[in-house]
Amino acid sequence: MTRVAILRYPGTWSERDFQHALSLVEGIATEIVWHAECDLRGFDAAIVPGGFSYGDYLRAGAIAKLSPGTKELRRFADEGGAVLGSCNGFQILCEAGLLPGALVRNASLEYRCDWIHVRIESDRTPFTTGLRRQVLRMPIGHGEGRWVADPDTLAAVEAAGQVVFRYTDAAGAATADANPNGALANIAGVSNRAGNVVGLMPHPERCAEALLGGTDGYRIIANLAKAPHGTAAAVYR
Amino acid sequence: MSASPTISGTKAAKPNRESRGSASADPHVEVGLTDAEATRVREIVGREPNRLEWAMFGAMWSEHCAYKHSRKLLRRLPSAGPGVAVGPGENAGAVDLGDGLLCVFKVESHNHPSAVEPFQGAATGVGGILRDVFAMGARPVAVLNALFFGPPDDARVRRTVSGVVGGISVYGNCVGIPDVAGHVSFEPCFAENPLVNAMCVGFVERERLRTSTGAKPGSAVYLVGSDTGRDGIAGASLLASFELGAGDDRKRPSVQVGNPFVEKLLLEATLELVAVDAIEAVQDLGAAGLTCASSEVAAKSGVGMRIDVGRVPRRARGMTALEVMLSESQERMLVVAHGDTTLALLPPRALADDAPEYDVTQWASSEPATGPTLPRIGGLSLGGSSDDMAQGDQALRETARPSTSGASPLQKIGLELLELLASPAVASRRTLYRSFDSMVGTDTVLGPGADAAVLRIKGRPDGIAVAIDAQPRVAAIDPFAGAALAVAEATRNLVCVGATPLAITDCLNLGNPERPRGAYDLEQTVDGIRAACDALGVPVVSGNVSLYNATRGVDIWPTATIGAVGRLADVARHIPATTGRPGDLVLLAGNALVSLGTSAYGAARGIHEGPVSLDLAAEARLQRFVLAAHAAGAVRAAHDRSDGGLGVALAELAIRDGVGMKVTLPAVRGLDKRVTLFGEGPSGVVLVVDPAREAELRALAEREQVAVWTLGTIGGDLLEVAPVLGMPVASLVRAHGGGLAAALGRAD
Amino acid sequence: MPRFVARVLIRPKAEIRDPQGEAISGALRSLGHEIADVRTGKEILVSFDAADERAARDEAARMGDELLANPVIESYAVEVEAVRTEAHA
Amino acid sequence: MPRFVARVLIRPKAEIRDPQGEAISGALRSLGHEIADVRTGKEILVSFDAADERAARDEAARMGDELLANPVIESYAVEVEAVRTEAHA
Ligand SMILES: Nc1ncnc2c1ncn2[C@@H]1O[C@H](COP(=O)(O)OP(=O)(O)O)[C@@H](O)[C@H]1O
Ligand SMILES: [Mg+2]
Repeated sequence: MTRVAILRYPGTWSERDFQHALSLVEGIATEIVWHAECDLRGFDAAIVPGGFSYGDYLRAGAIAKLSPGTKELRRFADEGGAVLGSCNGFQILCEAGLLPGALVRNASLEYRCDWIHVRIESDRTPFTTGLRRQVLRMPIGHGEGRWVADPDTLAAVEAAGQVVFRYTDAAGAATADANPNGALANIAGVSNRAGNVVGLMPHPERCAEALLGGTDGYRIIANLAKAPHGTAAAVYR
Repeated sequence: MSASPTISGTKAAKPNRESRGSASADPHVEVGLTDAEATRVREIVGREPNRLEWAMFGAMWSEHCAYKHSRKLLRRLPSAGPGVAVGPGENAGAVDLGDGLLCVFKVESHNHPSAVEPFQGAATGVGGILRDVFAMGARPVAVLNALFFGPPDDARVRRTVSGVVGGISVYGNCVGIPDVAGHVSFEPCFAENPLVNAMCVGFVERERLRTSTGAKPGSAVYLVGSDTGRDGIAGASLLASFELGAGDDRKRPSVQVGNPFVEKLLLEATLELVAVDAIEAVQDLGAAGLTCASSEVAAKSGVGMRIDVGRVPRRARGMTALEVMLSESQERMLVVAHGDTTLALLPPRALADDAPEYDVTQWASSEPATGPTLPRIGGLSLGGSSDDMAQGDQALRETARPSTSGASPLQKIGLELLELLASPAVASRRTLYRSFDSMVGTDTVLGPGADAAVLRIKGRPDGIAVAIDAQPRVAAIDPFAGAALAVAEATRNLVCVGATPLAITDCLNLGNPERPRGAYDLEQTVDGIRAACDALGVPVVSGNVSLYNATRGVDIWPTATIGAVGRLADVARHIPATTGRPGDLVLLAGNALVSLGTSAYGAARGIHEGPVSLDLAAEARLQRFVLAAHAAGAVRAAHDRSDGGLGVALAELAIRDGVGMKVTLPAVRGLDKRVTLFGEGPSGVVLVVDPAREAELRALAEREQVAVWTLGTIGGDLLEVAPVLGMPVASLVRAHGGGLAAALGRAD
Repeated sequence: MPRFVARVLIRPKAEIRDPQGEAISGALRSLGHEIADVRTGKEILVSFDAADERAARDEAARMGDELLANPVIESYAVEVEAVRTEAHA
Repeated sequence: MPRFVARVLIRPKAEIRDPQGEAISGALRSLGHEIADVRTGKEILVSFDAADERAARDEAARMGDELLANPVIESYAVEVEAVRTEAHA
């Protein structure tokens, strides 16, 4: 059994969605963990789901980075635990400095809920094993999903292979039209240098069943069942 | 609020509206009560009430809270049925889905606040309807909205549209409830008086259902959620009880600002309180704030309640008791907990320790009412007076509004179709709804864009379908037919995804009921809903009335917004929102007798006239037939014929998958081809079916006495409608997809 | 004409609730800052040419009225500063 | 201790695109204002007690570093003003 913790901040709203999606994967046991009493020891992976952690006032994820849960997450990540942040989770991981760059207001200045495509650029993460070069169709739902960074950071992130997901069209071309929020270089998700911490704006938990219109998200979360227990560090560092 | 406007009641005691705002020494006039009402208040209290008491009665007996003009009429609506678990009168109604699960839902208006401040008005409208549902112990699973604006070429209207859409988006997305379906009208009568109606649907296990009844003597009363501030003192109760007029700005209460994050905390806290079985009674704070919530809980539970106003946590300094009792600060809930419930039992995680700003506070305890010092203020149940105030039954016979029929020069029909597809009445609403999260919760099987939204219920095979509709263009000509057709369309939309209609909720948006025309519209609207409910076998379980929607003395078109909920025994077997497969047959079922009188095509050419046809028995047969055809497994796709008529219905079907079809217009005696193509009328559904099953379907149709025309087959990349048009589907997609953004001047 | 930068500060009116300010208050307190109150607003910096400071101020106030502030819930204040214009394109 | 109001002005770094500023530019131009450029930022007004202006400024800067600005995308400036404190509870 892979033990997966799903972090819940006060305004998180995807925790039960993730729990349900992960329940479809054989070999995964999940637990929703309240951020203030967060102890990730004994877990193999942690998910930071979507939502509006503290109403997303000031900046999405800004207040959440002060939570004890985020501190524990940092410790867990430092020890090599696999961490996936989706949507607000990605925003929190960036605010907390666990991932490079920042997520700012969509270029459209509006929230966008839609189906989009991403191409998987790296399989050096516990979540994308075996998926490199695949184009996946997934939902997004965010108002602050435009990934930005200064030119040096962008260059470094690209060079180190930390770009994990890129917005593309259905054929896998990273065009401006395929970019739903104006993200730099069509970046939809990145990892830390070690590869054990991954953030993405799309919602894999929303496309884990055919009934909901797609199963590409399942391919990402199903990878967790194969994640090496407690030893992600050794593999991905 | 010193010089509050007055409300007129019975004819006999009607104060002169012109005296509105004039300084008056009479305390009851200041709070909007008539002389007759004041006498009644004195009788109830047994002495001369004090200022606070007058203010509380004034708020409770305002049009908004007391339903003076509509209460008697609303009793005409059928509210009983085998599946009804909770009927009208509670925070929301509920139907039984079987195996112990109830579906709770209600629609509500936030028209006047949205006219004053579109963003905050719409946002707090969503907040209010969510609270109505979780006050029942139910977890909200979907929001729907029905919006009515002026023509989109007006800059002010565009600002209103983006404010309203932004407010719904920000609030609903932050709380995390998917917005799955809606309705948008653009008509001149809404230019200065937009309508914002929001509906919420939730689920609750029967034993967790909570209501505002059940408070027991000795139990503690809690106010949970936000602090109380000066915002919106008596705002909803007053604002919604009069026409918006020029020069009243000074009297407007300050705008209420919503905080969806606190709503999310309040939602989780309330549900956790329900889960630990701590709640005896619960009531959200809406119009007239604490006054209304406390008196409703007290009245419905049959107990008194002693409130220490001094213990209410406040946001502003120096607030008076009157301000505290009438504040309409958002995101608050009144909870009566068991006598032995202590604060420690309240879920700390949802509110207290995370957000010290938002404390759970015990501030009073309820006791049996004793002595004359504590007036019992019963919400809707008080006093028996408002019944008598319903306006008289003016026997007005309606004539069609003047119309200017002068058809524009003939154009190629194909171009007319493109124009119609791109027009505000018909074009895709995607540019608006894509800023609403429609997928959070991972239950949305069909979201916005389909005839109805479909939601699964995790852990169960069944699911629900929801739709919301209105027919203001028809109601402008004939309010009875407009209301009835809204019920017909909402339920037909459910049927088009394969769901059996269970019940509806209604929001009556009307003009000034003090004018004969308004009173007539109100009564006709209620009767129209009743007739359709009777014919279609759906009860009304909840609803809302919004009156005084008028601009400079001109009423809006009577607008009954109908939210409908249906059930699918097997949610995986819904009718998908596809075009169908090449080779499939395209049929038209139901009524082919359409006209341009209330059509979108006609409206664009200055035609707006009666008569309106209406055959509710035929509608019921059509709905039964479509459900039977689907049960037989023969339906590949279905689409309701609504705005834009058959031509648009066929085009929208093709647009779904970008696949064309080759069809022939049905020959309808006496109808011109343009009328057949663009005319509108109730009770028509386009079905796409397996060709092998045609005979079987026709037999089913015959049994239900439903007419069926075989129009043609799916395939190719053209929409060919012989003998009038042939258009590439790609151009239909562009017109329909981009039309509204273009009309609104939005980037797309 | 010289170039000016108008700084238009838009704030919710005093009696209007400011949920963002409330959230920031809470967060600052949790960091140990003993603060009394937080209010938030928007700053809009508009660069344009005008005859003189007075004209610039008038122009900025017109922008505030016509577009930048929502008079129902917000008030605004304008500050104007001349900028050196070696290279304004 | 005297009461201060710190005005923390938070602006996106120059190299970060400011779509809101662009949208406002467009709208102002369509209203006939001939403007060169618009940038948007946030204003956060924090009231608190401090020993003196210097202490107040330091405290406000700590708030800026710890929470109010994200250095990846924003810079901030602090202005501090003493307020008369007849009645701060
Ligand atoms: N304001 C809105 N919010 C969300 N969805 C909407 C809104 N307005 C319309 N829709 C969706 O767009 C589709 C078309 O709407 P409409 O033309 O009113 O449908 P119908 O003709 O069946 O009444 C429906 O799926 C509807 O739910
Ligand atoms: Mg409709």
